[in-house]
Formats: sequence, C-alpha cells, structure tokens
Amino acid sequence: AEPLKVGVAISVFDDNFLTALRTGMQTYADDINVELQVEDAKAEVGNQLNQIQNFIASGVDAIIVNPVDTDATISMSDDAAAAGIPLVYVNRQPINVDMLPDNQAFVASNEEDSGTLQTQEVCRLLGGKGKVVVMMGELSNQAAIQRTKDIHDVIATPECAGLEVVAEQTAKWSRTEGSDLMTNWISAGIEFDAVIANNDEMAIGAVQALKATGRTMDSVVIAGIDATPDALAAIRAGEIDVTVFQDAAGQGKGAVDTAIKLVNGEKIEQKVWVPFELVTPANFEKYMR
Amino acid sequence: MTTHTATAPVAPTPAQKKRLPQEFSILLVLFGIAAFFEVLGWFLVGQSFLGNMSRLQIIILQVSVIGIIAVGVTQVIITGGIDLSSGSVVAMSAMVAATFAQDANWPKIIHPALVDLPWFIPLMVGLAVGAAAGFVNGWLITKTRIPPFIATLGMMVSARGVARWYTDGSPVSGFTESFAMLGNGMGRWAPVVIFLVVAAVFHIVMRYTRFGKFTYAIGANPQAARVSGINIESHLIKVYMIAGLLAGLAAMVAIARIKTAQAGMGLMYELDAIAAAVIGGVSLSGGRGRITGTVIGALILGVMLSGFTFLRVDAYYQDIIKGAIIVVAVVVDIHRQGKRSKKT
Amino acid sequence: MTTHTATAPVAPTPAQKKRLPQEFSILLVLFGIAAFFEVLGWFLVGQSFLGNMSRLQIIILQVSVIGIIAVGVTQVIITGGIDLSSGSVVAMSAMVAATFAQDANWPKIIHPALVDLPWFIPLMVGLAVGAAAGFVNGWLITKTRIPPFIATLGMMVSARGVARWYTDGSPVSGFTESFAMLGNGMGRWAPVVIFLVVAAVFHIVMRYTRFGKFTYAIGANPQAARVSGINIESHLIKVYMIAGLLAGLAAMVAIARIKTAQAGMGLMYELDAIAAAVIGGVSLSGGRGRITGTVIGALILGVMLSGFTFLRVDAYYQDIIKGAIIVVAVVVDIHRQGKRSKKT
Amino acid sequence: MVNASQLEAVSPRGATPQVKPYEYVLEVVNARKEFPGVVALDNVSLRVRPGTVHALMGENGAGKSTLMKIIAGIYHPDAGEIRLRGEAVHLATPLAAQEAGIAMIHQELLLMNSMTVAENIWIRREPRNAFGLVNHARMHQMTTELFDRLNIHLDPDAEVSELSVANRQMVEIAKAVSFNSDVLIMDEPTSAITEKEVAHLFEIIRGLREQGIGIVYITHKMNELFEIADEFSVFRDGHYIATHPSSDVTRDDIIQMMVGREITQMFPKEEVELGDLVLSVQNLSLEGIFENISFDLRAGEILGFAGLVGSGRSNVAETLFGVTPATSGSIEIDGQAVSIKTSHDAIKLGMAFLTEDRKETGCFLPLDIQENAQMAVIHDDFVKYGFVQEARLEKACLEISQKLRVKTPNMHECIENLSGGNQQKVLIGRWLLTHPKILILDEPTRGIDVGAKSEIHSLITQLAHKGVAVIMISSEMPEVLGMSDRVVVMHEGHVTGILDRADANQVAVMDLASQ
Ligand SMILES: Nc1ncnc2c1ncn2[C@@H]1O[C@H](COP(=O)(O)OP(=O)(O)OP(=O)(O)O)[C@@H](O)[C@H]1O
Ligand SMILES: Nc1ncnc2c1ncn2[C@@H]1O[C@H](COP(=O)(O)OP(=O)(O)OP(=O)(O)O)[C@@H](O)[C@H]1O
Ligand SMILES: [Mg+2]
Ligand SMILES: [Mg+2]
Repeated sequence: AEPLKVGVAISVFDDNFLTALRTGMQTYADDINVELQVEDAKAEVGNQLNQIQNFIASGVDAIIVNPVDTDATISMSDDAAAAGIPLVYVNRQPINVDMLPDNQAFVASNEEDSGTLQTQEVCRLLGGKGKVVVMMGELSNQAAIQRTKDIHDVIATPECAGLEVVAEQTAKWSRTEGSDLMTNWISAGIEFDAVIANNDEMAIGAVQALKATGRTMDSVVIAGIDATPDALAAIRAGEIDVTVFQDAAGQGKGAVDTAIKLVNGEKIEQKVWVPFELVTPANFEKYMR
Repeated sequence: MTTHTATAPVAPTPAQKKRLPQEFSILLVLFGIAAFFEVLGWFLVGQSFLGNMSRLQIIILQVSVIGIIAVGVTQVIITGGIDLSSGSVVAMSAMVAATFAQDANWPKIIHPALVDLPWFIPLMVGLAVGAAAGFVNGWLITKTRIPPFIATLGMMVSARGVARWYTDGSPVSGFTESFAMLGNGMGRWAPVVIFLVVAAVFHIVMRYTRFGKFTYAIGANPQAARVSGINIESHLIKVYMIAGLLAGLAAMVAIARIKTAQAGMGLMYELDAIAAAVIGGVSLSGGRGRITGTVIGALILGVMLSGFTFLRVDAYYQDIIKGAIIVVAVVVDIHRQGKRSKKT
Repeated sequence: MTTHTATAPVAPTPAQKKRLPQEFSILLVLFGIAAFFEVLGWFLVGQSFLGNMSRLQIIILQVSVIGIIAVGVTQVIITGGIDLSSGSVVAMSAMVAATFAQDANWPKIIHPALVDLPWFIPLMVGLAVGAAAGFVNGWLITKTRIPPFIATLGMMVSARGVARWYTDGSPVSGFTESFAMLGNGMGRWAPVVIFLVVAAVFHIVMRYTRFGKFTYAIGANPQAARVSGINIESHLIKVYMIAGLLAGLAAMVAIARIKTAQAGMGLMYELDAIAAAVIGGVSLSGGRGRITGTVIGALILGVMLSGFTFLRVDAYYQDIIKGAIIVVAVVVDIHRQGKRSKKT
Repeated sequence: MVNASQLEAVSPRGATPQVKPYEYVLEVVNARKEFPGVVALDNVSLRVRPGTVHALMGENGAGKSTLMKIIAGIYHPDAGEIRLRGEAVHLATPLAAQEAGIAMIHQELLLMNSMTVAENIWIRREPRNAFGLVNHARMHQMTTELFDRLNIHLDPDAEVSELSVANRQMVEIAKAVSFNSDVLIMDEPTSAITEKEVAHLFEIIRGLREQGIGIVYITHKMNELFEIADEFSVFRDGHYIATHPSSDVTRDDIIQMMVGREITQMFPKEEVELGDLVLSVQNLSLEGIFENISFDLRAGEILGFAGLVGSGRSNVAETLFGVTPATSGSIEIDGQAVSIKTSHDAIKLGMAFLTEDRKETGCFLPLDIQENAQMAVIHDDFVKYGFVQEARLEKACLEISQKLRVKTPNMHECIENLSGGNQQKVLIGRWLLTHPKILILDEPTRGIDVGAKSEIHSLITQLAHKGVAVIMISSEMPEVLGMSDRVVVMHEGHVTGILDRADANQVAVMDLASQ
C-alpha cells in the first residue's frame, strides 16, 4: 500500500531537544514505513501557519505540529479540521487543548513535573535549606514560565521553605549566555548554594563559568532539565548534579503513533502524556546512548 | 578630408522603439521557477504544481505579509536607504494593536476595559505604531545624519524589546471576529486583496506622482535633488513613515490571519522583504527599481516556499537551495538586463 | 573694497595641524558608557563596574568572537561591500570542524575513524570551510556582478542550511582537550589573545601594506581604483575570503570555548559585527574606517551587555536600550567628527 | 617655474635623447567601438609623434574620450589596432596600459576622495620598506618633490574630499605626470581650472614635451589650442576627419571641420535694454567662506563673475540659491526683501541655478533624460492633485531638448549614456523649463564643444532679450568678457571690484582677481 504521508511542522530546528524529538520521530517513521515531510518554522509563527497550509494544499494524510506560539493553534486547528486532515500537537501545549476537534490530539510531557522533579531533588540535596539562583529560558516560552513556576511552587512547600531565590534572570536557553550570566553574578558578589536552570545548556554554561573562577563542583548543586548527552557527560564528570529526562524520542514516537491512529479513525485519548524521569549520578548511565 | 553631410544633432527617433519593461526578465525568472516545479512535480510527485487552486492561493497568501512590507521597503531602498527594522516593527505593532482587538470571552484579556472594540480601532493603532516607528527612523536619519543602516538597526533591536516588554513576552490572542476578517475575510483572500491594493496604489504613486519622482531623485543624487528644490529631510521622513505604516499594516494582516500576536513575530521579515525587492530589480544603491518588480520578487519567494513543500524537499536542503535561488534569480536578472550594468 | 595681501592660490597650512585620530571620538563614547555604568553601579548596586578583574575579562571575552568576525567584516565594508553571511558561516565552519575535534571517549562520535586528532586539524578545517564560503561570496560578487548584499544573503541562507544538514541538526560535543584550549587556554584568555592578535595584524595590513591601500581605494572609488591598475576582481575575492576565514576562526574559538557546536550558532552575529564596525566609524559607503575603530565598537557592545547584567536590567529593557545606544554612539561619533560631513 | 633641467632630474624611461626607430610613439589604426545603440567610433585613426602636443578636437559625443579610454586599456575596441613605439600592443587592462607607458588624466575626476593626496598619486606604486610595508614618510617626500617640480602647493596628507574641484584636477595632473610615461593623455584637463592654473599647466606640458613625451590633449577651449598644440586631429560623430599641423590652419577652419558648418560669432553679445532692478544683494556673508557681497542685477542684464579658483564665486551662488543659507546680509527681489533658506524658496522666487559640478550636484545618473529635465519644474507646475502631467511634460522636455540640440535618440535614454556636453544641455534645459526670472549659471559651458557653446551663448542672449536677469560665473576669461554687461571680480571671499563692460579687459580683471 501507499505509505502514509505525514507533514511535520517543527517550531525551530536549532534546538537540541527538538532535534532529538525530530530524529526520534524520523527513525520511528522509517521503521514503520511512514513518509514524513519535516518543515522548520524558524521560530516564526507566520511561517508555521504557511507550512501547515502548504501541507494541506499538498494533501498530506496527517499533520504533526510543534507550535511556535501555543496561542496560534486555534486557526491551525480550524484549517486542518476544515480540510478533514488529522492533526497532532507535540511537546508544546496548544491553548485550545481542551476544545480540540475529534481528529486532533496533543502529545507531550507534563511541564508541571519537570521543574518539580528537578527542584525537589535540589531541595533534598541541600537538606531543605540554602540560597538558589535561577536561570530562566526565553521568557516568551511557556516551558520557561512553567518550569520557573514549578521552582517557586516547590519552595512554597513546607519541606523546602528553607530555600531562598537570590537571583533570577534569563539566559535565553543558551550555553554562552548562561556562562556570561553566571560570570556576571559571581562578579556582582552574589552567593549561592545551588543553580537551578530551566535547561541543561544554561546549566553547562554556569558550570563552565564557575569552574573558571575556581569554585569546586562539590560545593554547589547544579540542576538542569533535558538530560542532553552533554549534560550526562557533565554528570559523569561530577559537575551537574540533577537533570530531568524528557523523552524526546518518546514524544516523537507518540506523536506519529497518535497521528496514525487518527488517520485510521481509532478512538484515542486527546491528551497523551509521556512521563518525565529524574536523572542523577545514580542512574545517569541508563540514559547514555 | 572625408566629406560628411551635416546632420541635425538632435534626432529623436520618431518611432521610439518601445523597450521591454525592466521587470520582464525577472518575470521570466518567476515563470522559469514555476515551470521547473511543475515539471518536477509531474515526475516526482505525479501532481500538477500550479493546477491546484488551494496551492495558488497559499502561494500568494503566504507572500502577502512580506509583500506589503516589501512595498514600503522598496521605496526606502529607492531613496538609497535601507530598513532593517521592518520585522521588529511588525512585532511591536502586532503586540500593541492586539491588546485592542480582544473579545470579551477570552480568558487572558490585557485591557479588560477595552474589549469588543470595532475592528478599525486596533487597525488604526497598529498603523499608528508602525508609522511612529518609521517616523523615528526617518527623523534619526535626517536630523542626526546617521546612516539608515544604523538607525534602523537600532530600531530593529529596540522595537523587538518593546514588543517583548509590552505584555512581558506573553502572546495575545482571542480577537474579535470582525478584526479577524482582515486576515480571513473574502473567502480567505483578504490578505491578498490588501497586498494587491497596496502594491497598485504605490505603483501609481511611484510612477505617476510628484512624490514618486522625488523619491527616485533623492536616491539617484541627493545633492542634485536638494538643488532642484526638493526638501530631502521632510521627504525622507515621509518615506520611512510609509515604510513603518506598511509594516504596521502587514502586522495587522498577519495577526488577523493567525489570530494571535507574539513578540517573536516577523523575525527576519526585513531580510525577506529586502530580498523580494532586490530580486525584483530594485538597486540597493538607490534611484532604480519598481513596485511591480518587488511584487514579482515576493512571488518568487512564495513559489519557492510552496514548491519545496510540494516536492517534499528536506528542510535542510530547502535553505541551501533557497540561498542559491536568491543568488541565481538576481544573476539571471542582471544578465538579461545586460547592457546597463556593464560599467566597471 | 577691502585690501588683502596676496597669498598663494592654494594655502596648505604650513604647520600641518596634527589631527586627532578619527577613533578618538568613539573612544570617548566607550569611556562615557563605561563611566555611566560605573556611576549607576555605585548608586544602584553599590559596586564598582570596572574595578573587577573578572568582569573586565568577560567583557573582552564575550566580544572576542564578534570582534574577530568584525575585523573581517570591516575590510569588506571598507571595500564598499557588506557581509551578511558571517553568522551562518560561523555555524557551518563550527559544525564541520567540530566533527574532527572529538575525542574517543565521547558517546556520540560523528566520524569514529577520526578521533583524537591534533588540535590544528579541526582548526585548519574550520578555517578552510570559512575561507571557502568567503571565496564563493567573492566569486559571485565579482564574476556575476550581483550586489554583495544579495550574494552574502544567499550564502547566509545556504550556509545555515549546510550547517543543519551536516549532522542532521544534532549538536557535536566532546572535544579533545588540546582543541578546547583554543577557547580556554592561557587562563581563559586565549580568545582575547587571538582577537587582539588578529586585530593587530589587520591593523597593520590595512594601514601599512599595499593590500590595505587597495582595499580602501576600491571602496573609495572602484573606477578610480581600476584605472589605477588595481585588479578589483582578484582583490575583492581575497577580501571576502579573509572575511570568511576570520568567521571560521571565530567559530573555532567559539566552539572551543563553549565545547559544543550547534547548527543554530552565530545567529545575528553578522549584525553585531557590522554594528561594531559602524559604531567604530567604518563607513558603509566604503573607503573609510579603521580596525582600531572596530575594536572599540566591539568593546562598546561588550560593555553594554555586561553593564546591563551588572545593573540587573530586565531583558526587555536591555534590548530597548541596546538599540538606543547603538544609535546614540553613532550620533555622538558623527557629531564629534563634525566638519567632514558638513557638505550637503 | 619649471624648466627642462629641473625635470631632467627625474627623467622618464629612455631619458637619453637618441635616434628613435619609430616616427610615432602612439598609433591607433582603424579603431571601432560600438555601444548598445551607438557607434561611438567608426574606423578612426590617430598618430602621435614623440615630443609633440597633439590636440584632439571634436564636438561633444564625437568619440574623443572613448578613443582615449581604449588607449588607456579601459575599453576594448571592437576592431582596429594600437601601436606603441611602432609595435602593435594589446592593452587588456588599465594596468597593462600603464605598464606600456601610457598615463591618462580623465575627463571626469577619478580620485579616491576618502584617501589622501599622496595615497591617490602613488596608489599601487607606494614606496615600501624592507619589511614590505608602505613607507609613509618616503611617500610624503616623493609627493613633495613631485609638487615642487610642478610648482603645485598642496598638502600631500590632505584628504582629497577636502579639496576644491580645481585642486583635485591638479592632483590628477600630478598623478599622471608622476608615471613618467611615454604617452600622456589629457582629456579636458583645464575644464575645472582658471587661466592662472592653465598657464601653469602649459609650463608643465612644455617641459614634458621637451623630454620627448607624446601628449594627447583634448579641449573645448579654442584659445588653448594655438597656444599649446603642435598638431591636431578632428573627429566628428565617431568618424576621423583630418589631421593638420596647427600652423597650417585657422581657428575657423577647425571649427568648420568639427561642426561641419560655420560659426560666425563666438560671443553673440547684443545690447539689451536693461529693465528694472530685479535682484539686489546687500552685505551677504557666509561665515568663514565669504563676506559682505553686494551687487545689483537688472532685468535683461548679464552679470559676469570672475575670479581665481576658490575665490568663492560658487559659494555665493549656492547661498543666493538657498543651498547653503547666508549667515547675514539681505537679498531683495523686485524690491521686496526675501528670505531664501532652501532651494525651493529660490525656485518659488523665480530663480534657477545651474551648478558647476554636473556629476556631483547636477545629474541624476540612473534616471532618464526627461526625468532629469523635469525635476525642478514639478513642484507646482505640471502637477495636478500630486500627479505629474506626463504628456504635457514630455512635450515640454522634448521641445527644450530640441531647442538645445541634445543629441539623443529619445527622451527616455538614460542620462548616464550621454556625452558630458549633452548632459550639460539637459541640465540647462531643466532650469529653462522653470521659466526663471533670475538665472544663475555656474560655469555653464564647462566641457562643452564650440558649437554647443555658441548655441548656449546665443540662448543666454535670447533670454536676456526676454528680460531674464543672468548671473554667469565663468573661469573662461573670453566668455566672461564677451558675454557680460558688467563683471564682478572676487578674491578670497570678497568682491574686489565691479567693472562695466567698457572697462572690463583681461588685465583689469586679473588685477582685481589677484589683488
Ligand atoms: N558607456 C557608454 N555606454 C553607451 N554609450 C556611450 C558610453 N560612453 C560613451 N557613449 C556614447 O559614445 C559617444 C561618444 O562619447 P564620448 O564620451 O567619447 O564623447 P566625447 O567626444 O568625449 O564628448 P565630450 O566632448 O562631451 O566629452 C556618445 O554618443 C556617447 O553617448
Ligand atoms: N563645503 C565646504 N566646506 C569648506 N570649505 C568649502 C566648502 N565649499 C567650498 N569651500 C571653500 O570655499 C572656497 C571658495 O570655493 P568656491 O567653489 O566657491 O570657489 P570658486 O570661486 O567658485 O572656484 P571654482 O572655480 O573652483 O568653483 C574654496 O577655498 C573652497 O575650498
Ligand atoms: Mg569626453
Ligand atoms: Mg566655482
């Protein structure tokens, strides 16, 4: 039979996590003989809408979207529904997640867990007490906002009430900016026991800056999210203490599976959660591939 | 000594040879690219590229926003300037105007007192914000004499900052139905209609009005323009204001179409708009170029985008090829126009 | 009728007044901005801005990469051209070279046969990739006569595509210790040293060699340069190749410093590099500007970045202010240089 | 001044005068060059003997510059041969021509404005030290030596952009001389300089001639011809007409050959009944540039402005026209005090201003002839509701360009492709379209051939007849003296005297001009 044709609109290729998601998706699709057409919106919402409409014009069987702007999903949903093409959102929660048409779904990990898992582990390592600096991702990004909120939520619980956030700034998900931000903090004389970063890249940047000033890695707890290969290597080197594995490939695979089910008219759960997993020096080897 | 009959020095050939318009060569490039996709389409996908109404619609639809911006940018380039701020001005106008376009049912309203306003209010706000940004650009360029590249680069960075700051980076959605018509009305053709009207108006302005003639004159030789009695300062300010206004209009069409405004919108639009103009034969050194060329340039970009998806070209290769096509389009155009650019 | 003593028709002031170097005014701008942060620092943060070695280091460190690119871009701008491709060329060189810089212990090796190579091999690869991209730019500009803006815009788009395509978008990490020294050696001063050496070399090249004179001549008046016997084509190709090579070098320093290479690297670096040059007094219309100016321009950008973080300025405001400072720096520079631009 | 022994010190190749095995140092045989739509040169030949000044004459657009550019390796001929010192050569690039011993002063100034005088002169030939680095001190010294030799007073380290047009012209001359070439081409070297510099240049040329250099000299100034040229060749419409020793012919013969008809009157000045006072300027000053300029101008009067280069004549004109508004002083037009802050103000008051530098402040090079001609008139005239009245305008432009005998196929030719003289006519047309009451002409016949020059002169006379008041700045003494009712003489930003036609003669003017 003709292989299924699925159009995939990724918000931005230049993102390590989304690259893992994308390659996971591609590998899986190749295995089960599904043809993917992957597009890069370059973080621009208008581009993405155009790509989806181009998919519709080309008559794909299903569309998978990793939205640039989770508010923009209504018109995407409308367009796909009007053309009768099934649509799956992946990784980023669309604003209309609770009113999706029948042949649409959402596959992701629940961001409420990521920051929570991460901060709880930091809290445990510090014994519930200490000064924390927070490196935020790009502020327009829902995950950055949610993960930062998670941190504050955990600190608001009685067990971790001894934690105090002494500085909180954005390093735009980037290693270079993370490193520069950390250097600036250090030179501003800010003291802290832990760094909680919204992702691993910024955490690695912080490590590099800290090492440069001669601070020993045992004296500070560093936490990231994503469990990228670089972060796992840093855990092995004793530099990063905590990260959270978000199953990128799992989300990609889940999105393809869900799309196929929708094409076949199967009844499915409209929200598919792929769980987060805590990664520490005790279990990191499991995640090294 | 050879003998010569004296001829009158002025000999306007009575039957002036009608030359092909400059845009002709770039139009051929457009057709060439379209034909290329058509042929490959039959071979690789077994489908017609152009014989598909919804694809034709999306081709024009997706260049409408860039096209509207490019019309304004074309004027700026003809004066010998450049506008790098368009993309950021789009974002800024979009964010500000969007907060006036929300309907009362939306969970995340920015100004609770200002909901369900008629559609033209956010539209006016968007245009005004764009024009204001353009005014600042023009003012800086004429009064402080900094190069347009720098003035608009500064605006590019600052306007993006304003866009982010305005709602703390959160997107704004939930527009009234009437406002959304700007991007979806007329059977979804509204953006295209707006684009074509804008292009037609400015085609006429540039070719048949004093304003247009002065714009070319300034780009061709600002000092001579000044001696000819043209008030360069006020004219340039107008030109940059129009460019800003059109960026604002583009923003309104874009957000009405996608029904959300986001601070990251319009990233790199300035480059696409400039590329459309230059592919269309507008000279970056000023004084040369036409709106029709820019429209064709924008269409080339649109055909490329759709064509790639149609042929299922990998996103990686898309960029590689897109870069090459921009170059080739301009090369072909220059070589067809040939003679004019022969000078060292 | 007033009486006048007869003077020689042309009057060169006998005692030639030694003029201040052009960079003087922009140096004042740099000091002004630094002083501004210093004062605000004491008021708002209760700390010295400059009296902190590690901050001074990071200021220079974070501009090193942009600075190296900007040196190459400065040459290009002096010829009257522009290079929009630097950021993408950084990404492309980084990706390609990085796959030759991995050590054997890394879990995701790209070429398993090519690990633990000596540091200069990836370095050479990176430089070669950059120079090749520059060569293509120069070749396109001189042989097909397309404007530099278009040639390098095409390269910007294409090179980014190549960078993504090369490893399917996945980042490359796990560099050998020896390679990482390029970005971390000499007590982390390596990037700064490389930057300053590059700047010094090209300062000499531009001022004291024929190569430099030709570069200025081409930018000042290409026709005059041509009739003076300069081979514009071959010279421009060299200039663009050097710009590409330096982008490649910047890429090597950048990835060695952050120990990873990503396809998204270097985004917008071209604009920062151009901004550094123009802030430093390099004229976009060609023929004017110096490497020292560019270095100061880069430092202004670096001071701004650090200053904002130091004062804990909100990211939103950072952009707004950064845009304004770029403009103000150039305005101040132009007004201090004053007379030269008096002509209408 | 310059003498041969001084020049001997830095003598060119082949310095020792010896029997030369060739008669002509430069020969062009049957050259042809076609541009899209124009045959610029058709089967022309030119032979230049060493040690002579060979003048090349012809109307605007005759193909003189084109041939020179071929000799200098800038253009490639479609057919024909070039022989240097008797041998056929192929000059593929300007560099090849330079190396073959050809130097050229270009008609349009070709200097690198943002570089210094010294850098301009020695570009590609910079002295270098042991490390291969440019030796600036030596370069400065070489420039000073060159300038001393040529008696030029310029700062070698000055930026060219700071120099006046005349001084830039001198830099070009010095640069060309510095090559010590066998063939020196001078394409209208005197178009931007006054009599004094011209005399000086002729000294230089005579020195070079003594050294055996073959000089090709192009000019439209007939009076220069007999002073300096040994031989001359005439081109017309891209064709070779004739070559003669200058002793054999009269000036009228040459004009006859160039134009193909006779031009009886060079300066057709006619007595015109002067009308009312139109313009009255009192104590006009522009700080640092000129001071206390006062003069009156009547309808139908032609007021000449004479002075040395840099005396401030152009600056006064620019100020009158609002390009650089005055810092003090008053201007009255028709008895009304007026304030002229911009050129637009001036145009509205019925003024028109032909600037001296075609390329910098005159032409819109990328635009066509009509667009160039119409630019000053579409402020109010020819405009309805902001729309330009194309048809009316085209007719008017065509009319004026026919009247001025602009040589072009049609109104939509790009002005860039016209010869300099024809460009000048289009610019005059631009201002005539505005029907000015006061017409300011700054070097109106610069670079214009005799035929066109006399046309322009009779046009000026006609305008005067119609009651137009004319201010004419000119560095060509016969022109000022021949055309003016009165002559204002300027020196270093001051008016040193106003002479009536009867009192105005060469000596009187030069006296006032150099004080
Ligand atoms: N680059 C060009 N493209 C097209 N036509 C040209 C070009 N250069 C010159 N021409 C045409 O060739 C002819 C000869 O021009 P040229 O400049 O040689 O004249 P000229 O004798 O030097 O005139 P002038 O005295 O005005 O300088 C003219 O008709 C001119 O329009
Ligand atoms: N923009 C300017 N800035 C400074 N000095 C200037 C400027 N323009 C002209 N000058 C100087 O003013 C003086 C008068 O120049 P102007 O061009 O008016 O003289 P001119 O008598 O018309 O001579 P020319 O025959 O060269 O046109 C010159 O010394 C010139 O260098
Ligand atoms: Mg000529
Ligand atoms: Mg003058």
